[in-house]
Amino acid sequence: MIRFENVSLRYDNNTDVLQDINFELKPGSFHFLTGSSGAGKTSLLKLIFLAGKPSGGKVFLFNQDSARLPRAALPEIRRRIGVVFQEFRLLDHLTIYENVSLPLRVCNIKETQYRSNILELMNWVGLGDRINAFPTTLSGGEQQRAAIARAVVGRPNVIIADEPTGNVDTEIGMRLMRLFAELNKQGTTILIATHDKQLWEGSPYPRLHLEQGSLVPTYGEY
Amino acid sequence: MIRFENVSLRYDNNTDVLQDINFELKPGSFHFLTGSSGAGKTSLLKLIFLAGKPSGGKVFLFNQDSARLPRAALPEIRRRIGVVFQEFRLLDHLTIYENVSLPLRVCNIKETQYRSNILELMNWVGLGDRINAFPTTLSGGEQQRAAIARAVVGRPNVIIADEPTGNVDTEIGMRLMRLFAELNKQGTTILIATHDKQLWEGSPYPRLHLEQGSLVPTYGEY
Amino acid sequence: MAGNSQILPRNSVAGPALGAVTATMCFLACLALGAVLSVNKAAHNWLTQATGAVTIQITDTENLTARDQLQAVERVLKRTRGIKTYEIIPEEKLIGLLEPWLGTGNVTADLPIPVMLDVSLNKEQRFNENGLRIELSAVAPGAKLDTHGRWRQNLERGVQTLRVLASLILILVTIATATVIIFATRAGLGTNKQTVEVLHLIGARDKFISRQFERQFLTLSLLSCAIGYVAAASIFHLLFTLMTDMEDMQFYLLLLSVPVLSILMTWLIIRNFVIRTLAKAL
Amino acid sequence: MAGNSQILPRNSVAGPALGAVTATMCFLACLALGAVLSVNKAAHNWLTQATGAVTIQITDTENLTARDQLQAVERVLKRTRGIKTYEIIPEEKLIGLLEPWLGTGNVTADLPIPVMLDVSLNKEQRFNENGLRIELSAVAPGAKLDTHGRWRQNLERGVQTLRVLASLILILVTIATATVIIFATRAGLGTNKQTVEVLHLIGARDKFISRQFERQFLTLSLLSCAIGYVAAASIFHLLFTLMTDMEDMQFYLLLLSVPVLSILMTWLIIRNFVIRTLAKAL
Ligand SMILES: Nc1ncnc2c1ncn2[C@@H]1O[C@H](COP(=O)(O)OP(=O)(O)OP(=O)(O)O)[C@@H](O)[C@H]1O
Ligand SMILES: Nc1ncnc2c1ncn2[C@@H]1O[C@H](COP(=O)(O)OP(=O)(O)OP(=O)(O)O)[C@@H](O)[C@H]1O
Ligand SMILES: [Mg+2]
Ligand SMILES: [Mg+2]
Repeated sequence: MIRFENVSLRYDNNTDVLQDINFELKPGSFHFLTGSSGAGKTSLLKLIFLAGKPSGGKVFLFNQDSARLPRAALPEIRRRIGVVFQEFRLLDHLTIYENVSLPLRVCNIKETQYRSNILELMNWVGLGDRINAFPTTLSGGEQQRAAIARAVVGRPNVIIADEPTGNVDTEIGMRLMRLFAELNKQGTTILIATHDKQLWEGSPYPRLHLEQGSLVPTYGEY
Repeated sequence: MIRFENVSLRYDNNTDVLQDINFELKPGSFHFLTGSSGAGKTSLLKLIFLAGKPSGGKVFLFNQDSARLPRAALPEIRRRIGVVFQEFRLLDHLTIYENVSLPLRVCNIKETQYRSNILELMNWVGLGDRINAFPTTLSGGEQQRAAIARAVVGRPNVIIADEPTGNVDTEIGMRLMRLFAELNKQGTTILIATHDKQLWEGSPYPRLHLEQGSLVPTYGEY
Repeated sequence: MAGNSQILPRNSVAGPALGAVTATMCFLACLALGAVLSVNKAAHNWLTQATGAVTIQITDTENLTARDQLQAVERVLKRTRGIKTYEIIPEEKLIGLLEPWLGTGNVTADLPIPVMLDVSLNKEQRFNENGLRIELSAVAPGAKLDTHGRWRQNLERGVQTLRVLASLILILVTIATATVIIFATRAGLGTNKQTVEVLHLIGARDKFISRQFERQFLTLSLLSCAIGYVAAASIFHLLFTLMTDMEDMQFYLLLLSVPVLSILMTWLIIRNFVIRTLAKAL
Repeated sequence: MAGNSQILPRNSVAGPALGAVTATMCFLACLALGAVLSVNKAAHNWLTQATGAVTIQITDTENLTARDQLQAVERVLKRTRGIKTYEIIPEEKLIGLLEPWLGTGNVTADLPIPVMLDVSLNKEQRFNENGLRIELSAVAPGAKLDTHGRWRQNLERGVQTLRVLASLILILVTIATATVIIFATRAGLGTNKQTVEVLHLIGARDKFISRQFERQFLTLSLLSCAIGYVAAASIFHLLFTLMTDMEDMQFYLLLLSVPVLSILMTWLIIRNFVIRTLAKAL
C-alpha cells in the first residue's frame, strides 16, 4: 500500500533529515512511528500525504511512484489518505461541523448524504454538543478530536495521525486509540506518530523508530 | 501574588466553565494545574494573563483586582507574567530569534543588551542552531521550546505554562521541567497546566486539580 | 444550510476595499468614455453645420457687376460634385448683418452690397474645396469662397485633443484597476495560503479552489460595477437635462460596455492568476 | 540587525494594492484640480480681454454727424468711473474690418463709416454699464455701447459648470479613497488579528502596535502619492508645452496640495481607526 525505498530528505542544503528509509505498510496494517522531538517523524509523514517530495529514493503510494504522479492525479490519491496534522490545521472561519465535513464537500458530495454520519462521528469523539462552535473557542483537546474526525470522515484507505493524543488526557487518549483500532479492523491502514510511550507500550502493533533520521530496529518485527 | 476569590466563568450563555474557584499562588511557589480535556485549565490561565475577565468573583494579580485595572496599566502587568500558550502562538513571519526577543522589543530594550542572553537561552532549549529559521519550518517540539524561551526571556515574576511538554518526548520534557525548577529557585512563581501524569507524579510540587469547572482537593496540600 | 457556506473567509479575497476601487474606476471610466461620446456627437453636429455653411460672396469688379457674375457662378455650382443645394441670401438679410457696422438706416440703395450665396453640401459625396475655388476665380473674378476651414480645423483639433486625453485616462484607469486587482488577488491568495494548503491536502482540485475565489469576486464585482455605472449615468442624465442636449438610449448602451468589460477583465485576471498560482502550490 | 525588522508581515496593512489605489486617486485628483486651475486661468484671460473689449460705435443721425457726437461721448467717458482709457479706432482699420463684406476697393470715401472707440476698463473699479448706456443716449443718440455681455455670460456659465464637475470628481475621488483606506486598514487589522493579540499579551502598548501600522503605511503612501503627482504634473507639462500656454511654478505648487493632503488624510484615518480598534481589543 505504502512503500519507502531508500528514501532520503533534506531541507534547503541542511543535513539530511531522513536517510535511507525502507519500509512497507501492508493494507490493513497498524504501525506506530516513534522518535524524539525533531527526529523527522512529521517529515516522513509529509512524504506520504504528498506535502513534500523525497530528495532521494522512491515513495510508492498505492503502487504508484509519488514523484511521477501528474498534478491532476494528486487529489484522488489524497482523498484516499486521511491526515491528522500535528498542529490540527482546522479552518478557524468555519464551524467544527463545516470543518469536519470539508473532505466530503471537496468531493462534491451532497450534505443530505453525510449529515447524520458526521453527527454520529462527532458524538463518538465527544464533540456532539459543540458542532456549531468555531475552532478557536474549543479547548486544545477538543480541537485535536475535531481534527481526528475530519481525517476519518471520508473513510480513507490510509490514516496518518501525527501526535493525535498530545493534547488529551490518558482516558480520552485511550478512547481515540480504540477508534483507530476499530477503523483498522474494518481494513483501514493506520500509521500513528507519537512520542507518548503509554500509547505503544503494551499495544500489539509494531513500531517504526526514527533516530537521527534513520529507522532503527525495535524489538519485535517491523 | 495571584489570588482567586470565588471566581466563576461562562462563555456566551453556556454552562459555567469555572465555578467558585478559590486559591492563592504565593511568591516563589510552584504549582501544577491538572484536569481532563475541556475541564477549564486554559480558561483559568486566561484569567491570569488577562485574556479574559471572570463572570463572577475576583482575580487579584500582584494585589490588584484585575477587573479594576485601567487599560493603560495592562501592559505593565502582562510584562510581569510570562506565558507559554498551548498552541504556541509564535508569529510565523518572524524568525525564532525575533519571536523570542519580542517581549524585550515591545519594552523598547536595545538589541545589544539582550542578544547574548537570547543566544544562551536558545542553546538551553536546544534550538541554538535554528535561531534564524521560521516557526513553520520547525518540528512541533521545537516550536514548543521556542514558545517556552519567549515566555521566560523577559524574566517575568510569574510563568504560566499551558501544556508545555505536549509535543516533546520524555527526555526533553524532563529537561524543560529542570528549566522551570531552576527559574523557580531564583524566585519565579510557576504554574503549569498539564494532563501528563508523568510530569507531576513523584514531583515535590502541589497540584490544583480541576473537575467539571471546580477545584477538587488532591492528596497532599494545595 | 451550513453545507453551502463559503469555504474562504468572507471578504478575504474581494473585500469592500476592492469593491470601492472597482466602483470608482468603473465610474471614472464611464465618465471618460461618456465625455468622448458626447463631445464627439456635439462636434459632429457643429461640423455638420459648419460644413453646410459654405458661403460664396460675389462683389463687383472693374468690368463686371456682381449680378453679371452670378449666372456663371450658378452654372459652376450646378455641375460641382458634393453640392446639394444653394440659395441666394436676400438683400434685406444682408443689410441686417451690416447694420451693426453702419448704423440703422445708413445702408442706402447706392451702397455696393455684395451678393451672398449659402451653399449646402451633400454629406455622402466628397466636396473638392480647392477645385471649386479655382473654377470660380476663372469664371467670376469677384467671387470668394468661404468654407470656415480654419475654424473647423481648430474645432477638429480640440476634439482630437480631448479624445486623446480621455483615451489616456481610460488606459490609465484600466491599468490601475488591473494592477489593483492583481495585487488584491495575490494578497487574497496570501491571506488564504493556509486554507488553500489544507484544501489541497484533503483532496480538493485546483478548479474547486479557484471557483471559491471567483465566486467571492463575482458577487462583489457585479455590485460595484453596477454602482459605478449608475453613478456615471446619473451624472450624464443630469448634464443632458441641464444642457437640453439630445439624450438617447444608444449612449447609455455604449456606456454599458465599461462595466461589462470591467467585469470580464477582472474575472479573467483573477481566474488566470489563481489557477496559475495554484498550479505551483502543493 | 534582525532587531529592527518589521513586526507586522510586509504588505499586510498597506500593500501594493493600496499603493496602486492611492497613486491612481492622487493622479486623478491632481488632474481634476489642475483642470479647474487652468480653465480658471484661461477663462480669466478671456474675460479680461472681453471686458477690456468694450466698444462704442457712433453713427450719423438725422441732425448730427458722428464726428459731432464724438466730443460729447469723450466727455462722458472721461468722467465715468471704471474707465481706464479709450482709443479711437483708425478709419483704415475699420475699413479692413468691413472689406470681407463689401469686397476690396469697394469702400469709398462717400460710404458713411461709423466712428469706433475701443474702451479699456479699470479692473479695480466697478463699471456701471447701464448707467453709461443711458448717459450716452442722452448726449449722443447715434452712440451704441457694446460690452459683449451675452458672450461673457456664456463663458462664465461654462467655466462654472466645469468647476462644479471637477469639484464633484474631487469629492468623489476623496470619498472613494477614504473608503478604500478605511476598508484596507480594517482588512489589515483583521489579517493581523492574531499578531496584535500576541503583541498585547506579551505586554505591548497600543501606541507601540499602532506605530507598526503607521510605519508600514507611511512609506507606501509617500511613494504612491509621489507617483500620482509626478504622473499628473507630467501630463500638464506636456499639455502646456503643446498649447504654449503660460506655465508657472505656482500651478505646480498648488497641485502639490493634493498629495500632501492625501498623505495627511490617509495618516489620520489609519491612526484614528487603528487606535480606536486597538482600544477595544484585549
Ligand atoms: N520546512 C522545513 N525546512 C527546514 N527544516 C525543517 C522543515 N521542516 C522540518 N525541519 C527540520 O527537520 C527536523 C525534523 O522535523 P520534524 O518535524 O520531521 O520532526 P518531528 O520528528 O516531527 O519532531 P516533533 O516530535 O517535535 O514534532 C527538525 O529539526 C526541523 O527543524
Ligand atoms: N472562547 C470560548 N467560547 C466558548 N466556549 C469556550 C471558549 N473557550 C473554551 N470554551 C469551552 O470551555 C471549556 C473549557 O475549555 P478549556 O480550553 O479551558 O479546557 P482545557 O482544560 O484547557 O482543555 P484541554 O486540556 O483540552 O486544552 C471547553 O468545553 C471549551 O469548549
Ligand atoms: Mg512533528
Ligand atoms: Mg487547554
